[in-house]
Amino acid sequence: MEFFHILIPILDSTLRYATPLLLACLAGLYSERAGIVDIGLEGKMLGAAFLTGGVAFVTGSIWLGLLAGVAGSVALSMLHGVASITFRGDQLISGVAINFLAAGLSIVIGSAWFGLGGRTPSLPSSARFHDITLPFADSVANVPILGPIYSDLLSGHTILVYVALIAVPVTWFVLFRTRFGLRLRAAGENPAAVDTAGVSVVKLRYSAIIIAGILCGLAGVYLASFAANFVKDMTAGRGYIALAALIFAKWRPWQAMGTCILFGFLAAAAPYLENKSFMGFEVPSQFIDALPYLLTVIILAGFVGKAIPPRAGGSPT
Amino acid sequence: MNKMPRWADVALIPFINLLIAFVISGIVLAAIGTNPFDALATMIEGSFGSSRGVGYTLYYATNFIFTGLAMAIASHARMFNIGGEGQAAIGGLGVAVILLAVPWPHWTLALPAAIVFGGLFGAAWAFIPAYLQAKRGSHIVITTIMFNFMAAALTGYLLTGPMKVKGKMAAETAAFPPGTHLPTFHEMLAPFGIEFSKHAPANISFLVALLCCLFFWVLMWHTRLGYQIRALGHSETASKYAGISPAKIMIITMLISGAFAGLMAVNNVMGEAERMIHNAVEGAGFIGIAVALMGRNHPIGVILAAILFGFLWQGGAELQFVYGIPREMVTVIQAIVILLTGALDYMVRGPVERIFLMRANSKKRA
Amino acid sequence: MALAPEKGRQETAAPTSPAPAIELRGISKAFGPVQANKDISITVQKGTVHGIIGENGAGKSTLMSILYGFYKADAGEIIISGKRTVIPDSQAAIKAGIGMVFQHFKLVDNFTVLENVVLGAEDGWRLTPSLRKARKLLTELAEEYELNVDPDALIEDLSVGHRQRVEILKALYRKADILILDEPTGVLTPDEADHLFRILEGLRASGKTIILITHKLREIMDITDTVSVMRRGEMTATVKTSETSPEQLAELMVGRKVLLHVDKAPAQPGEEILSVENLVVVDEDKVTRVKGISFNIRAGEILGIAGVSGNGQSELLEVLGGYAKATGSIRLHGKELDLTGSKSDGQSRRANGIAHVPEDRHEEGLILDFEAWENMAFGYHNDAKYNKNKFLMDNKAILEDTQGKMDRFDVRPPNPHLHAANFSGGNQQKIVLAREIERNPDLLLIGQPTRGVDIGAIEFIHQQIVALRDQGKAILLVSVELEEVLSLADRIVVMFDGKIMGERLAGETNERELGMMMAGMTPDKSDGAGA
Amino acid sequence: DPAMIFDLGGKFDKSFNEAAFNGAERWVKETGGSYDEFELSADAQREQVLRRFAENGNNPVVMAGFSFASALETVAPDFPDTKFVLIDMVVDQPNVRSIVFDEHTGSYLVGVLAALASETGTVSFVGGMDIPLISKFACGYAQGVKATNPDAKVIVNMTGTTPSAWNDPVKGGELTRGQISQGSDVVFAAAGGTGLGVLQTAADEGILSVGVDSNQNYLQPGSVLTSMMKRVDNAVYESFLAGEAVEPGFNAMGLANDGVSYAMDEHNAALITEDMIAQVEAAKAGIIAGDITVHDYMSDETCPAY
Ligand SMILES: Nc1ncnc2c1ncn2[C@@H]1O[C@H](COP(=O)(O)OP(=O)(O)OP(=O)(O)O)[C@@H](O)[C@H]1O
Ligand SMILES: Nc1ncnc2c1ncn2[C@@H]1O[C@H](COP(=O)(O)OP(=O)(O)OP(=O)(O)O)[C@@H](O)[C@H]1O
Ligand SMILES: [Mg+2]
Ligand SMILES: [Mg+2]
Repeated sequence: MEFFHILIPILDSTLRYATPLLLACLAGLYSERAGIVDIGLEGKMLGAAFLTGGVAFVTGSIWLGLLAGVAGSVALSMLHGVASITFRGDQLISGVAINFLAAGLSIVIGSAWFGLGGRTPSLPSSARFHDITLPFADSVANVPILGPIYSDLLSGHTILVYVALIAVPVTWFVLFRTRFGLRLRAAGENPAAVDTAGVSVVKLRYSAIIIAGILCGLAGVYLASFAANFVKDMTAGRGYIALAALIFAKWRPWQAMGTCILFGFLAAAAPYLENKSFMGFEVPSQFIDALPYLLTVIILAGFVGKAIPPRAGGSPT
Repeated sequence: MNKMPRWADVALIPFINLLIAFVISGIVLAAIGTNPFDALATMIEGSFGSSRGVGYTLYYATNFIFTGLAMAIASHARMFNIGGEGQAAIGGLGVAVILLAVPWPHWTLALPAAIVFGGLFGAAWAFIPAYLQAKRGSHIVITTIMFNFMAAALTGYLLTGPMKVKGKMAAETAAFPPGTHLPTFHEMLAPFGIEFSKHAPANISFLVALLCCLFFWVLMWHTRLGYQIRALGHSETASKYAGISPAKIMIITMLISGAFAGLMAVNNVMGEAERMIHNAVEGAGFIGIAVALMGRNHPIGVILAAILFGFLWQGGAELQFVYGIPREMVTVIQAIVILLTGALDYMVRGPVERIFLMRANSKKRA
Repeated sequence: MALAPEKGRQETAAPTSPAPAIELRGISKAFGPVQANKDISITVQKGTVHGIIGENGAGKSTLMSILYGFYKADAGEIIISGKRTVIPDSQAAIKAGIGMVFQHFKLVDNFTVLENVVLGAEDGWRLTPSLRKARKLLTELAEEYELNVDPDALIEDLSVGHRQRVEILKALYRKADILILDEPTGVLTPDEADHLFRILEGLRASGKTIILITHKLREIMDITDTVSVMRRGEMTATVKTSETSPEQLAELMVGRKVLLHVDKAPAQPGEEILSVENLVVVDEDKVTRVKGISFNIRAGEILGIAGVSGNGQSELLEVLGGYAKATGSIRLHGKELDLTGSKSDGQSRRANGIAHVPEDRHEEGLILDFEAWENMAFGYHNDAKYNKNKFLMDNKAILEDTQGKMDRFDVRPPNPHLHAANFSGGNQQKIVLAREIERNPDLLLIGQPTRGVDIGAIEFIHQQIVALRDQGKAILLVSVELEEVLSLADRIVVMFDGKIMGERLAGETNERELGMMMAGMTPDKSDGAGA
Repeated sequence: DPAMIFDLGGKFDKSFNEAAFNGAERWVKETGGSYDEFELSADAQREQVLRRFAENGNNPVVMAGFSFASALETVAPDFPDTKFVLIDMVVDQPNVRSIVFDEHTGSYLVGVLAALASETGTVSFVGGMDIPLISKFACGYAQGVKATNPDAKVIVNMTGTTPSAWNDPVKGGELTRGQISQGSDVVFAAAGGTGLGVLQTAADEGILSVGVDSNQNYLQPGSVLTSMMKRVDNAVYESFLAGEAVEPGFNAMGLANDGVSYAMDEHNAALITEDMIAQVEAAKAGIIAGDITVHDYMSDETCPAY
């Protein structure tokens, strides 16, 4: 029971850690399933966080902030699209460039805008998302086991957490149960087939990266709203972890959720492990920080089942 | 297929790309209320106006030559080594280890040792991604990204723990023994009666970098290994037919690539800081991507592109001195350059090619 | 019965002489320097099978790609059943009732047959209903045209023949009235091909119009009603099949009498150079490609391997060339060759005196982005004469060597600094030949020596091969062109399904006999020798 | 004019550099003077900036951050007529004024207040990047807590091990939530930009927080118990005020000379009772008098309190 009382909060924060990862990961999923490799997740998230922080502060409305953030992220997506779809440029390089662009512009514009060295002013609580209490959360709170799980773990998160969770089944349905999904996946596997079938691969891929832009944007919005402002480089590598999660999940929605929650759990549990000797020997916090990357490499190495990316990934139509 | 003369490909296109990049950056500058032309003047003055400015420009350029070559050789084998950042950091570790382990009497002895260890460590950090790509087809871009983060964690651990000097605040190693001090341009040029600022970090590693470029050129276009690397880069199936082992060449190429990146430590760790500082690479690994792209993976191009980015960094600092423009402005320019020379290359190339084709056809008719 | 409507329409349309299904007027298309199509006009009547033949590079695929909206014609117009139609993209083509089966299939390998069929032709935004409908229709088509494939099978698990049926099903599912097949039998085993033709008969019977592109005169004679011949981008003739003969077509195709026989002295076979015993090759996908074959080649003879492509010849070459592993035994001059270990690579093979002209010069034989002189050292880059020392290559030596080879093999243009990609197919092939033949190897492996090569070049290449034989070298010739094997080889083995169907002396056999063996039938000796 | 050099964090790090910035600005406001400034972007620039300002005639040249030590060692002798002020580290040169702060004693005091304010008997600490300086804060804090409430529990977490640990408010917030779930109801953040997330979350979750370096009470009024003020701003202000006359030598800023202190203002007045003030002042007096010795983590890189 004691253990249970530690576990609930850990899982609780796991969920919050996982949210931006999951949103970004699903973004990558749409993009790469359509054959557009996207290592620009980090940049899109950062750009969105910045615009959300700025606009939400200026307008005092998180919803306008959300719009701005998502718009910014989509704009970067479109840049990626123009480069890699229209001009058939190298998708990896384009992704790298977008990460730099966001990192640079957010500060250059930010400093000129607020004169705070790129940081945006703190958002009043009215300009942030608030925790939502699910129905009956309080009444069932003291039901053993299930009570806390529902009212402490599931209930009491911001809307974006639930959006991220709902996005998973939705993504699954879209990809595997709709016409759009079929075509999208085909575009990622063999564009020529889609083309001969009389469907425009270009349109498909653009719509895919726009969806990616929106989801990635939401991830950024989440960060800005949670921290109540934008801080230089505040994505702190989450975009790359999301990328790792995408591979770890072998480009599948449900697995993506599982992986993001696993990575979230590692982060959430780290403080509890930190500076505590673990099974006899000391675990340096750096090791826990690096664990997601290590696991991903192991997966990539094919020791734990092979990760086969969409076949047309990276190749222009 | 050569749709246009070579000079257009190697000179004109990069120039146009650069021009566009500058125009866009100029617009950004104007948008935040700075006259772009004054800004440019300031940057040029600051980076080439004085021997110290030059000293800093070349110091940065030296870093970028190393990382640029690392990126370039990988590209010749059609691999995208985005791991220069981590490889350079680990290279620094190698340099630090050997320079601290031995009480070096003189730099002439220390430098070769540092080169060997920096190279070896960098190569070692590139080996696993290379091996996984070659033998198990794990995408090297992803693995090298992962290894960048792991390098940061590893150096972080060592520099705040085992390798840190007890009682000192900074996450850095002890200073290297005096015997490891590399001659700066000032010390190098004084004998020839050339007065060069005493206070610029540019040092003999610049020559090491140039030698690496020469080595790169010979390797690529005058040795069997280079021939095989290029062949593999162009066609893996053909390489198999020719009895070239793709796996072997991939791994060797990445080892050399990692070594180049690791050698950067000779400049920034040994030559400048004279001790290993936490995350001293400061993004040079990524700039290598831009440098290789602009330099068309050719050593000469790499040198020029590296100097260009050295100019951007030094000039960028100048912009901050004079206008208080945040350093990230340079990151923006860098991003645009990468975008144009890498991803949007065809946007420029296409029209230019068409122009040349038109001229060619009209000649035919005439 | 889903196809009823079209059938109905055909019946009503049939009596009153109907507008032709397709009419092309003055179609022209250039790719930079290449005039792929020059002012081409043809008319194809409804409910007929129209053949188009022509050498590689004649412009057949280009023409069809224009018809299907892949390329935009520089000039000319398209009339579909009486209506002028612009076809900017494949969507328009599909709407116009055109279905295309490409040389290289356009299927999503890890999708099911069903998914591939509905892709792009779904009924609503939800998938399940479309799939249900498709499943029903597929079963109907299956029984009507012998087009049976398992709807739930993944494409990657299907044989080539079945994949092709999926392509046809795709077209029919989209209610295509006009079906274009680009070299459909090139990749098929003979009985698969026969099955295909039965399907086509059925389609014709149900009023569909079929355009069949092929290199194979036999197929033209067998199934087409009319045939058009293309040469170097031009339409040289359109004739009723019943009123023409293979010889006439062949002549129209290449612009002059095809010499079916290379004039060469009878072979004087010497001692045994190569002996292969019980060779087995299993590819990455664990498919056994070569199923225990044995043969030998002696000095001064050309052993021809006939067979439809995909019956193990390529794998055999790859093993001998040193880039595929195998079990069994290969002896060269009685010396065992390493088939799996470190000495089983191309370098060791070359060191052993084996030279190799690969089947696919673009993918294997050449680095298209290398200049001609760099390609001349390709595979021989370790040679002492190309290297100054352990480290440095001797580029000057290579360059001079290249110049000589280009002159002797009449490569045009004889410019060693031109990128391989900028030579035409035939000249690219000459570069490879020059490189390999002038090694004067003990054993020359040569695959599809004249694929995509014009008639002039063919003669030259054949002469070179014979010349090498007469120097007492052993030559292993693999070609899908039966005439070529017959005219060039001294001894012929036929491969089918990874096995050797039989061996004949070139002088003592004929196309019919070999054809049967290529189709997997073993004719009794008398039948063959009789010819 | 004087010159101010900010360390890599940037002058708006809501912390150490920003404190220095505020000091400079205060000087500007009061004297109407002007000064030159530079935000470091690369380690190699330290020496470059120092020289540039010195040659430029700026005097004194003030720099915030221990990392300047080695650069200053080499530069200072070349400019005997220029005065340099180094904050957080000692460089023994005739024209250098070294100012170091007793972060541990200041932290001790806020630790006392935290212990007094805590109802759960569990308090916590969120550090930025895991470096000794931050442990110095943590250790002083822990000692203050334990001294006040021997069986109190102190949870210490560092955000990370790379510089991004200074800029990850989201993780800062999560760490805080984790500590709250372990019972903490007062959290001390010494984590630059990450700290913003800590204070924010503390406010969101209705617990108390303690700011650092500059007075951060105003950031979340009514939620920030106090701030461990490391008066870098004063150090800069006074150096600027003294101008070229600033006198070289070692200068330890402690409780006695208000180099470090706990912040009191209208934003936290309601949170701190007379009785708490009495106790913390007692502790302060005790430390100044030497009756209480606060262990300095830097001295042996160990901490008796955890
Ligand atoms: N995309 C292209 N760009 C440039 N040239 C092309 C292109 N496609 C075809 N060609 C050239 O146009 C000519 C006709 O090619 P096409 O593929 O139509 O010939 P084909 O008759 O189909 O040959 P095969 O029988 O080998 O299929 C050839 O010279 C070919 O090299
Ligand atoms: N797919 C293609 N893309 C671009 N250029 C091509 C393509 N195919 C052929 N070419 C170019 O078109 C020209 C003619 O090529 P092609 O292979 O048709 O020659 P060809 O007419 O077949 O002559 P040959 O009989 O010698 O093969 C060559 O310069 C070749 O490089
Ligand atoms: Mg064709
Ligand atoms: Mg040809």
